[in-house]
Amino acid sequence: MGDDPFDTPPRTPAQTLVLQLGAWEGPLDLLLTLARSQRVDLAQISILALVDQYLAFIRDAKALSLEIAADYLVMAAWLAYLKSALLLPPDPQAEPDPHDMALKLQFQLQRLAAMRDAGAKLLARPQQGWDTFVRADPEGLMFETTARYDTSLFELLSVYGAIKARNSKSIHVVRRRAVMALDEAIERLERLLGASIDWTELSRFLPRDLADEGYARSVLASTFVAALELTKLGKASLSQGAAFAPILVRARE
Amino acid sequence: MSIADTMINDATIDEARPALLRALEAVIFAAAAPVTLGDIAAHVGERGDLATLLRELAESYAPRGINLVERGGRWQFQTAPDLAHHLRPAREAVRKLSRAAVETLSVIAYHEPVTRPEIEEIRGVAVSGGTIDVLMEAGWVRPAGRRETPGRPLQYATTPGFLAHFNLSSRRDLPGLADLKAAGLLEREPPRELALPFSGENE
Amino acid sequence: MSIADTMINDATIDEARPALLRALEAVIFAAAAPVTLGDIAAHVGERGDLATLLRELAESYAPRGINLVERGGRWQFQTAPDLAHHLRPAREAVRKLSRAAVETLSVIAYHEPVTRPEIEEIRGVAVSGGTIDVLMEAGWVRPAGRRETPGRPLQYATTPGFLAHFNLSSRRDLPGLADLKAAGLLEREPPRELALPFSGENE
Repeated sequence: MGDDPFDTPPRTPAQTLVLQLGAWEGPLDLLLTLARSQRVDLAQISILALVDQYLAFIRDAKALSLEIAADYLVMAAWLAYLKSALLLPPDPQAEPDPHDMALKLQFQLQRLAAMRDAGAKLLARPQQGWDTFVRADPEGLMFETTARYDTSLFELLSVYGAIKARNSKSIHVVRRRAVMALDEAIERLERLLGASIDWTELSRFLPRDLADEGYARSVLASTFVAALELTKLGKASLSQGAAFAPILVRARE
Repeated sequence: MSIADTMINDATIDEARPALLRALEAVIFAAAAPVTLGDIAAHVGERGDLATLLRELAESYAPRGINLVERGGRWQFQTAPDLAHHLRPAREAVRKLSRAAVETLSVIAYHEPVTRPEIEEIRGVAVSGGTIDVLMEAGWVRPAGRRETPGRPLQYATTPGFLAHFNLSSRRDLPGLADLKAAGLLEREPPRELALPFSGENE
Repeated sequence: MSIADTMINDATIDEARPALLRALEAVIFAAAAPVTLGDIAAHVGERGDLATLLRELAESYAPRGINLVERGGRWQFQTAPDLAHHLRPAREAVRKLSRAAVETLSVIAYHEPVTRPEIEEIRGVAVSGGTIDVLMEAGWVRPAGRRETPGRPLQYATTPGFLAHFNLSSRRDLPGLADLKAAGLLEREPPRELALPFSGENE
């Protein structure tokens, strides 16, 4: 199985790096490892010694002509600068203060170490699903929601009042339907007029004794308009002696 | 097994009893389904009289909110039956009736027993089935037999719950039309729907 | 509320205590997920000092094989950790978290809410894609709003599921949290009084 050429992953430059530097997760990790080789208590390490250790490590790696990732080289350059700044006579103008920079580096190393330690302790704790177990299939909690309707008597009554009001309006609509439609009036007037060529008062063609005053007015209006229509159609002639005088109508040949 | 072995075993079991009871609890609790004695033994080992221990455990849980019970040879934890109301408590949600529902309710109250076509006739609009359902759910309206006319339509009437909710001692307490008019309730709300001509068709 | 009322209430609660404890047990047992005090109150009613009762109940379960535990303000029953050997499936590969994931998780847990650049600064390397996703998929890490600084970077924090998984009652139970805080290691900048690191340079 191991002979299968397809099992062998292709070699890449990145892998060359893995061989040497892959044990570390970046320059800070490498620095932390070097610092720990110095002392267990990171608060007591010598930054200058640490810088020397790091630079020596990078130099050796270069001697092996391995490719070194850029971030490791950047860190090397920065540490070389820090070392020279720390060795120079203190310059109060120096910004940032190299001692602060060293302090910060130490802080970062301590913090990273603390987080590593915390991660290990976390994993050492009893874990759910491995050390502790919860119910596999709980029923679950639910609520039976029941609706309670809230309506006031006022609302009930005013709504009923509104329905009644609406209905009384609709009765009014019914009365308006008790009209003589124009078509009906034309047909009626034409029939009553027949072939009469005598002038006759239009009012004489109105039905008598209409109890419903509204209907009577409707008939009057419709009959008048019907007379106009018939005249327009050339079936009748209209005549009125003066304003408000009786309107006369007769059939036309 | 010799008698001596048994005795030694018993002694060991007595010492291990609390630990075994704890293991039983945990195994039954964590199991995906009710477990048989065999299932339990597979987890805690063939130690002691599991059946007796289980009964003992069940007894110790009896007064609690969680009970250990046997159902057809399988053991499981379950909540005490008398606490079901805590697990699915009824929660009231106050809801407003729709305008259509209030209208329908008022028509039923004033005209009961009344059929659906009659309600529609009075309201002048169609009444959806859902509207009457809501009123029945509210406990204010009930079916009140069928009218002995062609089609035998179902009639509706109000319930005692309706009277109670609206603080009425009887339907006679509902104000009459004259009262409504005097109270200004007849013109209080403009009708929302248009006064369609068909509303009068049945009069 | 008058003193008399309080006394009456207290008496009622005392009488109702056993029933209330049973209800608490049943509700937590039946819940599909760890429940908050609010969830519990919604089911058993706002009666008495639920927090105190829960602690009491937890104590009564402590010696048992099933324990009542609080995880991030949520309560649940679970098996006692020392009984794991009875319960573990015989063959189940535990999914190993990568070192980067464990480290990222602890950085988030101890520094939350924390932005991705901050995580990278602490770890000294870029957070590779897949690290935070894995933690979110596990249900241990959640986005926790944006920081109101230029660029409004997204912050991350842990979830109640994280606390539950690692059997932590609250973030205060994170191992070594107090020491780290006292040492100033959870600050963003080194404390000024930190011992000078290059004390050995002149030796």
